[in-house]
Amino acid sequence: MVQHENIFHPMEVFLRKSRIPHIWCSGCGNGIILHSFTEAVKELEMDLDKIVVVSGIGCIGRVAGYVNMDSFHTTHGRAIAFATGVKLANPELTVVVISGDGDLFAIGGNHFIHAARRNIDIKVICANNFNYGMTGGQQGPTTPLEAYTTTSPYGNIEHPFNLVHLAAASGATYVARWTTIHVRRLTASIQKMLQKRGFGFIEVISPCPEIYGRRNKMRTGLEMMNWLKKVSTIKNFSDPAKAEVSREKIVIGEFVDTEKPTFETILYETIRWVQEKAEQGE
Amino acid sequence: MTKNRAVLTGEHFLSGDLACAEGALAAGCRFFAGYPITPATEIAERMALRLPEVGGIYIQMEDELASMAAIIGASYAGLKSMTATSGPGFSLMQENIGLAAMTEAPCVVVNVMRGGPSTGQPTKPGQQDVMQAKWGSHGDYEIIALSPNSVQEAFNLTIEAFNLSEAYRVPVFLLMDESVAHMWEKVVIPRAEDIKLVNRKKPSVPPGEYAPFRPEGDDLVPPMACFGEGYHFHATGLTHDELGNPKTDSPETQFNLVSRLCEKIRRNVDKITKTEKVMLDDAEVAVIAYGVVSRSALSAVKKAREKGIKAGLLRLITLWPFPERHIAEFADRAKRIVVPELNYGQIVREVERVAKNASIKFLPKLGEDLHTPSEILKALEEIE
Amino acid sequence: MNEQVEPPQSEEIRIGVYVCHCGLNIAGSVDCTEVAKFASQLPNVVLAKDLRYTCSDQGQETIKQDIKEHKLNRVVVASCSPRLHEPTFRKACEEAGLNKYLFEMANIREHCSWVHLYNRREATEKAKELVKMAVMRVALLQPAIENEVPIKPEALVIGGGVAGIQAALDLADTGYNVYLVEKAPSIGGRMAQIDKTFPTMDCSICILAPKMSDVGRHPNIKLLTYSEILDVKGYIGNFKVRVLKKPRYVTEECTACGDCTKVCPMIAPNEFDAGLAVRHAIYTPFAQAVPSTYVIDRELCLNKENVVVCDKCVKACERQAINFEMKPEEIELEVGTIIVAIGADVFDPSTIPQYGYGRYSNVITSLEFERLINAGGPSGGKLIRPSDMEIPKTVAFIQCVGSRSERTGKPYCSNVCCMNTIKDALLIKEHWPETQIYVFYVDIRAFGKGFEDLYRRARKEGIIFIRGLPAKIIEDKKTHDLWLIGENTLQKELYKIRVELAVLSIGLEPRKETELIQKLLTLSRSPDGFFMEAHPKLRPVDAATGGIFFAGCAEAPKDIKDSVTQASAAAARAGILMAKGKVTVEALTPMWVPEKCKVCGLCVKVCPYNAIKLDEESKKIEIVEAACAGCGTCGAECPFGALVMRHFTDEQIFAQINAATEIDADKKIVAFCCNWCSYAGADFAGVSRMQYPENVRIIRTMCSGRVAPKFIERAFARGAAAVLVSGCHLGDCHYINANYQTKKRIERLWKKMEKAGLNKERLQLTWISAAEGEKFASKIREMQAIVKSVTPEEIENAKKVFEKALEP
Amino acid sequence: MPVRIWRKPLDLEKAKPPKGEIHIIKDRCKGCGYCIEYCPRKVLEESEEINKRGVHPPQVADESKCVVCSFCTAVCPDFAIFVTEKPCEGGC
Repeated sequence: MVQHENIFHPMEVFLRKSRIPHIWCSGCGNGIILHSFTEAVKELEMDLDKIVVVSGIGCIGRVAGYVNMDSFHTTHGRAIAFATGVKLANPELTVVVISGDGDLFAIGGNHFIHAARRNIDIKVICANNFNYGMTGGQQGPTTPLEAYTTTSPYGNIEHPFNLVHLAAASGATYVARWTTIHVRRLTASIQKMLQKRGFGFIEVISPCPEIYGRRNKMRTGLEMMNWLKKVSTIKNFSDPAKAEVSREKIVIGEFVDTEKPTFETILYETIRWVQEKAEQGE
Repeated sequence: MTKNRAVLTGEHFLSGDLACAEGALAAGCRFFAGYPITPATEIAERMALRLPEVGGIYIQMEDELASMAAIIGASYAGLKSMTATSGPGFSLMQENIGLAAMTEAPCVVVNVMRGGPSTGQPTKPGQQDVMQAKWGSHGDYEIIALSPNSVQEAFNLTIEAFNLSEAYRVPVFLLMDESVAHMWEKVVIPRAEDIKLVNRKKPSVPPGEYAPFRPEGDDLVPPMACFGEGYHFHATGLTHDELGNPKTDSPETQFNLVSRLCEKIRRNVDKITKTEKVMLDDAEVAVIAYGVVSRSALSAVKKAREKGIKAGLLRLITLWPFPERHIAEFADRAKRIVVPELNYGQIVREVERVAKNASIKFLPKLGEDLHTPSEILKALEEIE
Repeated sequence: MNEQVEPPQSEEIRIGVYVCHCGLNIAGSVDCTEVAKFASQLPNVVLAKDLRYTCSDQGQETIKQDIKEHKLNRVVVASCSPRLHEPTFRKACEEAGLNKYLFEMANIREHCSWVHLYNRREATEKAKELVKMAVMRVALLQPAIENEVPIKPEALVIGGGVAGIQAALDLADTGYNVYLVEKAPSIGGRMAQIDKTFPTMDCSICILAPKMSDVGRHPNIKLLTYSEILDVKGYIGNFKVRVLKKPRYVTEECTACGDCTKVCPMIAPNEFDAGLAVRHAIYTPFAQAVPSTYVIDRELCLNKENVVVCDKCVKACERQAINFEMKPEEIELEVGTIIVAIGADVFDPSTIPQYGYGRYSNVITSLEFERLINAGGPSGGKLIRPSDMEIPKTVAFIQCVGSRSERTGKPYCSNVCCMNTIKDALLIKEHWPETQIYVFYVDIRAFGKGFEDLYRRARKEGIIFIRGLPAKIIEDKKTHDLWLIGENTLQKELYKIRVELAVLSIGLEPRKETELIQKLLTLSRSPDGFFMEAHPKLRPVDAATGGIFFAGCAEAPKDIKDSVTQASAAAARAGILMAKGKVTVEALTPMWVPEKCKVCGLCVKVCPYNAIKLDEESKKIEIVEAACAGCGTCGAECPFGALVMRHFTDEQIFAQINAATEIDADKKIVAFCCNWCSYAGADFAGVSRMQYPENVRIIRTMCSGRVAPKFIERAFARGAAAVLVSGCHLGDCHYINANYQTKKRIERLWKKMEKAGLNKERLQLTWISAAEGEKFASKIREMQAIVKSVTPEEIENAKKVFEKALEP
Repeated sequence: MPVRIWRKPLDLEKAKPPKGEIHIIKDRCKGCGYCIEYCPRKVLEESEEINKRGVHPPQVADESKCVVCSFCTAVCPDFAIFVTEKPCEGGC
């Protein structure tokens, strides 16, 4: 066990060194998601100048500030709309939105379903920790029924979203769900999404021991991670509508992997066509 | 050399909306994100038709606030970008306008004002969003707002708006009355080379040393790197230091940032603000007006002169920052100022603030009913 | 329901009896002419003869002519065991136009002459009574048409060694679909591990690999490696087999390039190399493996449950062939025939402390030797001493380690070790000529073609053969050399020889899975634990159970040549069934008598094959002919006689009991033996000439489950001294679990006898398998004490208690 | 009994599975315990020492067992641990 000063953590090349260590709680899954994302970028040997990470508001929102790439931390829920502007303005960029379940599917839900519908070439990674962590643990669009949060003190009475079903139904061409304990598969899945053209969505169920776990009988990160390990079953390309997420069972895996012309491809195709016609017209 | 389809040099007969769109194209705008809303829809339609011809991007987003977010994204990706809306959309955009101000993203927002509040009178003119333009989003920040009173000016001021937004890295609003937007007039589009365009300052230092929010020179405006240029910079709506990293626990960082965001406009008021002075030098009574109302005011002042009343007109072209000096110059002399507005008292409050010892007569009009020259003339006559 | 051929009621019963001399086998201790003369007086007997060889062609001709001339409609042959020649004589009757179910045999050889060699008079009396039992039964036999069962033209081969491979190839080449199920990740079995083969010194894998790839590519062979048999249901021609296909976690995309195994961090001893070399968690057992797809050993791999911890192989695999989500699959196969070729395990010599295997590093087994001498093995073909990796100058081979020895519980000869040692010795001489080689043997068994001159060549090369296995091996701690101390029994002198390497020529033993396969296919095992063939000489590759055949070491230790020969034989035998496409099944299924049936469902409960469907509303029973195996358990269970067991009706068995207990029943033992195990056990006692008292009369039923309590009660009612009921061992029953019913019924009868004050010992229940001749003989001897101790009152008492059983 | 494997394979040295050297940036650790729990070879254990954050960072219990699968690095939320492969002694 050695503490060399000059040996750097392999991922530090991809991080904004000055900002590490990050602000997330002990055991929070966001760090694992960030590591998995940077690992995927490393494996693909991507050009760091051509990646833009956009994040919304919430714990995971801070992730944009931790990557050594062009990044933007938008207002709550607007990451995907902002990313749309970036991607269309410069389609050469790989635009990755990393945000939370509340940001993407509560306030930002409208932008998510439309971006998926348009199949614009944006990659979305959702850190789903079942609640609004940053603001102290309120119920969110994915909070399981009967779960306790600060704004559902008597147990959550709302039926949560099935995110992969929502993404698939909206038209995303790559949809997958993993958990932070299946980090190797998550990295492989992110790699696959990054290499694929079109709207990609990966839901990562991640532990939030300090805020969510504390109120739902899983006080430590280990308890949550072991729970994830116990209840997850992999059913690749099964019906996303039946991809259950409950206390007893979480269905993970890749659900959609299809090809569909992307929004910006058709747009730039049209522009080229319009300009050609205009030139002939002269 | 293929024809520069962005600048349709020559005379045209256009509406305010269309002229605005052509102005944007001429100014180098290559990204428009919008959402249909009367009376601004025609701008979007024109952009949808014309942008592809110049290799630009038109996208109709799912709502106005998405459009606002998108144009900030496009701006940070290196394109001059614009959106156009009306009252209700403008309200929706306020949070992201704040984000644009905070992250100093150059962009242009056209607000074709209609009767308000709420759904109000979608097809009727109104000047009721003027204060919202200045104070709409939360927190202290400064913006620039221009007000055209003719179709030709709609074209010119849109170009001016882009230049100002690039120069000062700030959202610039074009507050156009519905009447101007929907009236058709002759528009002369000059040759491309005659149009002065301003582009954002680019960083002069290599990526290692670049601080995205450190101003360069005395205009307090930081040079702007864009995504994909290898600067690996971070920008955030959180209070941030010059490096762009979040710094929400330091009063000093907050003060420096917010004060700079405001000072970079306040310090350059004279360079930014524009008005049109008509017979003001010897005027003993004046009219201060903007937008479509200034056209009635002009004829009223002429009639007054015919009647021997020394009347003058100050037409505000720049609403924000408020051209105080232009008023102060004649306010002591003129002492009597008539302020006709299509609202229930907004710019008149600024005039009262500036021309303290002048007696100010406010002429409100709401809903279709524009001020007639005779009404303004009567006010000029009766005012003591 | 197959139709019942009804004989004209008024037809007069005309029985012909033939008493066979069988050379001197019967005539030696039974007066056949006297028995024939006695038979001629029996009811309905119109003709009785004694012939020297009834089973010979002219013997059968005599029977056929008599049937025609004397219009015989029943035939009894008193000769050997029906298990041997019943099919022969039945065919003869059929050729003479007589329905083959109107024929009965009296076993006066294995059950009489051979076991009572020295008292001719009692043997002759017993022979007469056995003939009378047969005659009384034959009179009541009814003709029957055998049911035909379709044979599915698909075969299952269990075990992918050289035998399995050969059988599969032969069947596939004949045109049948073959499923080859192999437990290991690759086929090849034991032969793939061997370096050279004897006597031809071919390179083993070189001659095996082409066959292996043929199997891999054959359109008719579906290869199921890394798979196990879960369950087998059904019967000849219609086996339903459930196979568990364990996940390889590598898909067919794999091109066996080996990139993955290079990066895999986990290592373990490679079973294929007998642990002498290492393999990784993702591996292929050997280079020529078929299928070549790699396999992941999830026990060793870091990735447990469904969490992928280490994905080095996934990243290294360019064809993305690794998939940790593969799940075990259960496959349902429907096949007509099964060939069991599961091979054999090698004996583990560490149970012989004197040889120090497991403690002395330079004591190796012949299998380890094969891997060391193999060019593809861990030492690249160099025979090295494990202690210092040097090539030994003196080598000793020790024969019969775990063979031909009572102490290790392996009394049989493993057939291959002698020749294997001679081959290995020659191999050493070939590479390192000056090596001094000793072979310690008991008897060199070089019996095969070309074996003797290999042996002579070995002696010519100067290999010293010493007759007398070392009693003890002592290791010299420093040099790790070995002292072998023993007695040269030919020269009657002790030896103490120092060698640098000792090779234990280990024997072969039944696979540990033999137990499971035996239960699944209801097979039986010979005393040495290997599978028991239907008949050692006449049906060497058939199993007693129809449609199942053996090949290779599963049936007994043998070399490659014999295994391949047996494999082709088994394939041919299976081919016969599948070519015919149908097989006639003995007409032993029950006939339902609606009037007597109370629809109580007792029969449904006991049927091992749930071949009886009970329909509540319509109050009807339906017997699924195809599924019924004819064990008779239902017939015995039905208290109302609503199920008549064809060819083993109650009346027929009563007739035999009556005949057996007519004269001095109070000295007699009436024995009910099941056809597959105990009757065969009694035959085995006869074949082995085991002598036992002659006061036992054996009545054959298909299964001990057929023995209804009323038969036993009838025997006691008739004054029998004692009754013996014997079946297959529990769990080995040919009809799955029918013998459990026997146990229940006998226990109930014991309680009844105790309550009635009878001596419970007079009714004996025992389990005797086909190989336990000795157990049968000693049981009869042991029961003499009971027969002697029975007093006349006890006989009368039992008669009174069970007299109700006398009514028809 | 079938073949019982008891001997040390002859080519064990040649196989040379990778050996890992574990680097722990103690002050970044927030004590979540993931690396200790999920290391498939149980190489890490909780140390007695307290770091700047008042938690027990991991320490190496038995470095010889590490085969550089690097799952500790993958599952550490705080970039506080990573593994480098030790050059094999005596050349590979």
